[in-house]
Amino acid sequence: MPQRQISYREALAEAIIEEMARDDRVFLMGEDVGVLGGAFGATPGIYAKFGGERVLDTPISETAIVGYALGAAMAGMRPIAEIMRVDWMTICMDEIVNQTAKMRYLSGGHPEVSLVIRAAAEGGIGLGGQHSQSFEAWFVHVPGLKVIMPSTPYDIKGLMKSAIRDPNPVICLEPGVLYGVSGPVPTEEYLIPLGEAEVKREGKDITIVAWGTMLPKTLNAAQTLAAEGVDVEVVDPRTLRPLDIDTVIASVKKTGKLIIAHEAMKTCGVGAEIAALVQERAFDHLDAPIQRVATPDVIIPVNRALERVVLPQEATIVNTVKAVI
Amino acid sequence: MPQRQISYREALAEAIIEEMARDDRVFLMGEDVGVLGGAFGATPGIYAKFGGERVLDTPISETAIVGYALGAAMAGMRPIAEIMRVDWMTICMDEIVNQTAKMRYLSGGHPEVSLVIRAAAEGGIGLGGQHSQSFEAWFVHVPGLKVIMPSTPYDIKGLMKSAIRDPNPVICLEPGVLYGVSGPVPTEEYLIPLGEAEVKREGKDITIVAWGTMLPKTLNAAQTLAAEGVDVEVVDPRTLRPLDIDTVIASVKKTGKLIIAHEAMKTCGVGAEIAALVQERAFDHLDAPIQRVATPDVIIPVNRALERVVLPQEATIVNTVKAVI
Amino acid sequence: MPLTKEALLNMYRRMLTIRHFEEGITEFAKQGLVPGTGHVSIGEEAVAVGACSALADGDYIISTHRAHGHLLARGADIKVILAEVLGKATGCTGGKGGSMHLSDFSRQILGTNGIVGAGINIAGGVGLAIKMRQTGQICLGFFGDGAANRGTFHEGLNLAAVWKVPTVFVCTNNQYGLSMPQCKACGNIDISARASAYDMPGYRVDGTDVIAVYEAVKSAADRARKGDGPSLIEAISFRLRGHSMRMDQMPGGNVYRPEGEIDDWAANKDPVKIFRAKLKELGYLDDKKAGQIDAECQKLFDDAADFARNSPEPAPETAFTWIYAKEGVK
Amino acid sequence: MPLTKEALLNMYRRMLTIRHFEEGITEFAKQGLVPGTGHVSIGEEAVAVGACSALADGDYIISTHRAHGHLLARGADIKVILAEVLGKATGCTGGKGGSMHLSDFSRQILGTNGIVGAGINIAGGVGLAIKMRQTGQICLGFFGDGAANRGTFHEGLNLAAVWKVPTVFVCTNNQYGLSMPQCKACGNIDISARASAYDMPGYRVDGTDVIAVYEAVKSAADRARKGDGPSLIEAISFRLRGHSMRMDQMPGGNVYRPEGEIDDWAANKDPVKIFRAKLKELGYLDDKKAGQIDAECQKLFDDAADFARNSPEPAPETAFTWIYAKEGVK
Ligand SMILES: Cc1ncc(C[n+]2csc(CCOP(=O)(O)OP(=O)(O)O)c2C)c(N)n1
Ligand SMILES: Cc1ncc(C[n+]2csc(CCOP(=O)(O)OP(=O)(O)O)c2C)c(N)n1
Ligand SMILES: [Mg+2]
Ligand SMILES: [Mg+2]
Repeated sequence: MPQRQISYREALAEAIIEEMARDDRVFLMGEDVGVLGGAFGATPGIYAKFGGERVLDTPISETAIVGYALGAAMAGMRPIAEIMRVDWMTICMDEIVNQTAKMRYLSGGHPEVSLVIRAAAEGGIGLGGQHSQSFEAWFVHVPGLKVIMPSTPYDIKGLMKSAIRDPNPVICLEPGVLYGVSGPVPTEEYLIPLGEAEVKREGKDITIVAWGTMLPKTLNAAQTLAAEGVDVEVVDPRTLRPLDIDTVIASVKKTGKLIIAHEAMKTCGVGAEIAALVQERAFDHLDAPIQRVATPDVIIPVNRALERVVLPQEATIVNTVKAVI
Repeated sequence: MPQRQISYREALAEAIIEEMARDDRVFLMGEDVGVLGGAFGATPGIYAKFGGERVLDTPISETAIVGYALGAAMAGMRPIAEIMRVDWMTICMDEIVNQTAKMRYLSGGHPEVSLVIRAAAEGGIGLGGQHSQSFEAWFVHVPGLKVIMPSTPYDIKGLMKSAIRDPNPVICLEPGVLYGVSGPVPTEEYLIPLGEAEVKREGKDITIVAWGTMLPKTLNAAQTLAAEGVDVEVVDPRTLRPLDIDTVIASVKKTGKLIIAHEAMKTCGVGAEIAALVQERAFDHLDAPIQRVATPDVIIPVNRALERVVLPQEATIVNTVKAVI
Repeated sequence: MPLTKEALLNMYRRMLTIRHFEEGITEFAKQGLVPGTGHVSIGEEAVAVGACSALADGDYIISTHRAHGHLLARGADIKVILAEVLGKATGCTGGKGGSMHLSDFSRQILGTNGIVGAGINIAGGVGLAIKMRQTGQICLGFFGDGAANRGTFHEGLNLAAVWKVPTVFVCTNNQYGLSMPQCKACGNIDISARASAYDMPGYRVDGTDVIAVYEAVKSAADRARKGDGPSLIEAISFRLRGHSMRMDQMPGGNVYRPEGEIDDWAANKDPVKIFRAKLKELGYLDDKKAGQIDAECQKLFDDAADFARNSPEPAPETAFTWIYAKEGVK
Repeated sequence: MPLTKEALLNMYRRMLTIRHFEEGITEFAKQGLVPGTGHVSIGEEAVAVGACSALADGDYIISTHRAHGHLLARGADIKVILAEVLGKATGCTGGKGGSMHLSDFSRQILGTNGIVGAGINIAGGVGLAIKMRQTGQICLGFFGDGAANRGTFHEGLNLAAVWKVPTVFVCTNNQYGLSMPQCKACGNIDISARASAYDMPGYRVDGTDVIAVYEAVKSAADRARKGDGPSLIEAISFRLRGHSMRMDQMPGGNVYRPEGEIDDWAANKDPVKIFRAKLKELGYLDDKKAGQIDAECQKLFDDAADFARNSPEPAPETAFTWIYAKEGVK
C-alpha cells in the first residue's frame, strides 16, 4: 500500500472525516471542536469540511456532552463526543458508566448504542495533577464499554474508524503528547478490528506489553537493549477492552518473562489485570515474577524535571528488564 | 471487654455519634440523612441526638455534597458526607478524585483534608444495574485517597472512628446487604487503625482474601470445606488503600495458594492488584496460579434468581477452592 | 381545539388504569412478588396522562424511576410492563431491569432511569437527533422536583435552549424528593421560573388537572415541532404514597411527612377523583358509567396479572446477554 | 462610604501590578520558562481588584485557572506566586501545582483550580464552615462565564441559597470560555439573572469599572456577613489576550475571535486605562505620579522575577511529598 508520514492528529482527523463522509449519522460534538479544531488541535480540518451542522461546539457541560450523545445515539445517530481530557471524564462518569454502558442492556437489548467518546490522556506536558491522568483502568472495569488506546498514527486511524462503526460505546483515549508525532499511514482505506493486539517488535528474551506514551518509550528501550544483546518482544494491546490476552500469552510462552508498562498509576492499573491473567493462564511458563512499570502512586507535578521523576521513562524500562533478565 | 450483639448499621451510627460528641468539627451531611436516618436506614438515631445543625439533609446534588464537604474541610471542619450509593459516586468523581484527593498536594501541603465520604455498595438486593455496583478499584487507583470496606459491625465501628480522625480523605464503602447483620461489638471505645488486615480465620491449606459481601460467604465456605478436610485461611483486608499486602503475603507463604474473592467485576477489580502484588513478591511460594472469584463482567439483573447467577456465591468459592487444591 | 368527550373519557381510562396498576403492584410488593422495589405514582396520574395525551404518534418519551404511569399513559402493553415489574422473562427487559427500567421501543418509549436526573440530558440528545434528522418528531422528558436540583438539569436545559432542540421538559413536582420536602431543597420553589435562565418558556400548571397539563404540554409540543425550541413545564402534584413500595412498608419509612398530610391530600388532591367529578360535571360520566370504566380498568390489570404471574422466570443464561451488540458494519 | 483617594490609588497599584505581572510572564512563556501553560487575565484586573478590595482581613477566596490577578489583588506574595508559575521550589506548592494551583493559606486564599467550575461548590462549603463555626468571615468564590454552564454552578448556588451560607459568587464574564463566545454557550447571556432561580440577589456590573465591582461585592459581602446569605455578581469584562499563554503562541490559537476584536477591546475596554483616566479626572493622578506608580509596579515584578528566576528547582524527592498528611489523632 502506498504510505505517507502523517501525524497522529492528522490520522485521527482523517478517520473522522472519512466516516462522516461515509455515514451521515456520524457527527462530532464537544468543547472547542469547531473552528478551533479541539483545544489540543486534535481534530483539525473537520469543521472546515462539514461546518457547524455536523461539528457541534458545546458549552462547558460535560454531563450534557455525553448525555446528549447517548440520547442522539438512542434515536439513531452515531455521535463522536469529545471530552477534552480524560481527567474530566470524572464529571460525566454517570453518563458513561451508568447510562451509556448499560443502556442497551437496560433497554431489553433494543437500541444500538453506537457512539465514541474520545479524550486526550496521560501526562508529559507539564499540565499537572488535574491534566495528566490516565483512567483506562476505570473503563476497562465496566462491562458494556469497549476501550481503545492507540499510540501510532496508523493505529488511531484504523481503530477510530472501527470504533465509529462499532454498534457499542467505545472509549478512545489518546495520549496527548503523541498528537504531533508522525508515522506511516496508507493512503487507502483500512480498518483495524477492535480487540486485536499487535506485536510491535518481535523478540525472544522477554515480553513487554505497553501502550499509550509507554509504547514509544518501550520501543526505544528495546533498541537500547538490543545493542546489549537482550531481545525484547513488544506487544501493544491497542484495545484494552476487550483485551487480546491470547497474543500476550503466546508471547509469554515464548519468552518466559513479562513486564507491563503503562503511564497510569501502578496500583489497580490495567497492568495488574494483565499480570493476574497471565499468571493464571501461563503459570508454568513464567520464569520470573511479572513486573509492572508504571507511575508510582503520586500526583503528577507541573515542574518538568519532577514530572520526569514520576513518569516512567525509557531508562525505567531498561533497568526493569535488566533486573528481570 | 464486655460485648453486645448489634447490627452493622447500629455500629456505624455509634461510631459517628461518638465522634460527633468528641469533636464538634465532625458533622454529617447527605441526602435523607436527617429525620429518615438515611435512605437505607444506615445511620439511625444521629439526627435525634444532634439535630439539623449537625446533621444536614441536602438536595439531590451529589457534586455539591462532596464539593461542600471539601470546602468545609479546608476551612477546618471534619465532614462525613454520605452519597447514598457508590453507584452515584459516578456523579461526583471530579470532586472526589481531582479535588478532594489532590487538594492537600495542590495546596502546598497546607490544609488537612479530613473528611469521610461514605456510601452503600454492592448488590444482592434486587435493585439492578445502577444500584448494585462496587467501584472500590476506582478509588484504590487514586493516590490521595484512603479506602475502607468493612464487613462486620466490629470493623465498621472501629474503622469509621479512625477514618473520621484521619487527616486524609477516606472513602468508606458499606456492603448494603450487611446493614442488618449483627455481630459482637465491645461496649468500650476502640479504634481499628486504617491499613491493617485481619486474619478472620486461620488455616493452613489455602488463603482466601475476601471483603464486602464476599467475606461472610467465604467464612461460610471455609466451614463447609473444613468439614471436607480443607483448612482455609481467610484474610480480610478491611482497608483497601493502603493495602496491608504483608499480611496477605505472610499467609500465602504459609499456605502456598491464594484465591481472592470480591463482588466487584472481575476485570480490573482489586483482586487483580492483589494477584499482581503477590506473584511479584511471593513468586516462589506459589504452588498454583492465583484465582479470582468475582462477578463476571456483566450488568447486575433485578430478577433475584438471575442476580444469584451472576454474583459469586458460597458454592463458587467452594468449587474454586476444590479446583485449586 | 377542545378535547372531545371520547378523548376525555380515554384520558380518564388511562388514569384509572394507572391507579389500578399501581395499587395492584403495591399488593404484590407486600406479598414479596416484586424484586427490589418500585415507585408508584399514585396521585400523579394527571401529569402522565395529560402530558402523553398531548403527543403525536412517533414522539419520544424519556422517563424516570417513577414511570409506570408514563409508560401506561403512552400506550405501552400493561402485560409486558407488569411482567417486568415482577422480574419475569416476558417483561420488557426479560426481568433484568425491573420497575426502574421500563421501555417500549416500538412506541418510542426510550426508557426510564434509576439515576435521578440522568434522563434530562438524554431527552435533550433525543431532541438533537430529531433535529439533525429532521423527522418532525418531538421528545418529552419527564423528571421530578428533586432531579431539578441536579447539575444535569442545568446543563441539559441550557444546551437544549442553545441548540433549540424539540424537547419538552416536564417536571412532576410532587413536593418531595424522597424524604426531602421540595421547599427545603431549593432556594426558589418555583421550578418553572428557572426556564428564564435559559430564555426558554416556563409554565407552572396544576398537576392534578389533567386538562391543564394537556394544554400546557400541547402548546409546548407545538412550539417544539415548529422548530422554536424547548420548554419547561412544572406540574404541581402530590405523592399520595411513600417514596417507594419498599419504604412504604418500612417502619419509619414515612416519618418525614407531617401528620395527616397523606390523608388530607388523598381527600383533596387526588387527580382521579378530581377528574371524575369534572367529567360528571360535564355530563360525560355518571355513576354507572364510572363503575363500568372502573371495572374495565381493573380487568386490564387482572388480566395482566394473570399473564405476568404465569409468565416464566428468565432462564439463567439470559443473565449474560445484551451487554454488547454484535459487531458488524451497518 | 466612598473610597478614599489612598484606597483608590492602592487599587490602581494592584491593577497595575497584575498587568505587569501578566505581561512579564507572557514574555517568560515565550522564552519557554513557564512549564505547561498559564492563563492571564489582562483586561480583567478591575474584577479581581474591585472584588478583593471589598473583603475584610480573614475573608476567604477560592479561585479559578485564571487566578494570578485574584492572588495579587488579595495580597499574596508576588515572589512566591511568580516562582510557582515558573515551577520553582520557592513557589507556593514548590513548583508542583504551577499557574493553575496558587494559594496562600496565611491569607485565606484557599486555592485555584484546573477544573472549570469545580471551585463553586468548594466556595459554598467554605461558607458552610464559616456559618457552622460562626466566625463572621465570608468566602468569595470566583468563576467564569464558561463555568456558569456547568452543573456545579446550579448545584452550588442552589445549596448556598438553601443553607444561606456567607459566600459571594463572582462571575467574571469575559465573553469567552476558551473558543466559545458566551452568547453561543447559553440560552440567556445574562448570568446574573440566574440568581432568581435560587431566590438570591443577582447583580450585573461593568467589570471594567473597578469601583462598580467594589461596590457590588461590598454590598453582597455585607449581606453575607449579616447572615442574609449568598449573592451572585456578574462582572462583564474582556479577555484582551488568548485563552492561555500556550494558545496565544499557537498558530490559529485565536482563530475564533472576530478580526479586530482584541485591538478594539484593548482600545476601549482596558480597565487599567479606564481607571487611570478616572483617577486623573478625580484629580488623584497626573502623568508624573502615574509614571511613578508604573515604575513601582514594574519594579515589584522585576524583583520578583529576580527572586523566582534565581530560585532553585525543586529537589527530585519532593515529587513524592504531600500526597498524604501524617496520621495522628488531633
Ligand atoms: C443521582 C441519584 N441520587 C439519589 C438517588 C436516590 N433517589 C432515588 S429517587 C429519589 C428522589 C427523587 O426525587 P424526585 O426527582 O422529586 O422524584 P420523585 O421520587 O419525587 O418522583 C432519590 C433521592 C438516585 N437514584 N440517584
Ligand atoms: C471541566 C472542564 N472542562 C473543560 C476544561 C478546559 N478549559 C479550561 S479553561 C476553559 C474555559 C473556561 O471558561 P470560563 O469559565 O469563562 O473562564 P475563562 O477561561 O474565560 O477565564 C476550558 C474549556 C477544564 N479545565 N475543565
Ligand atoms: Mg419529587
Ligand atoms: Mg470566560
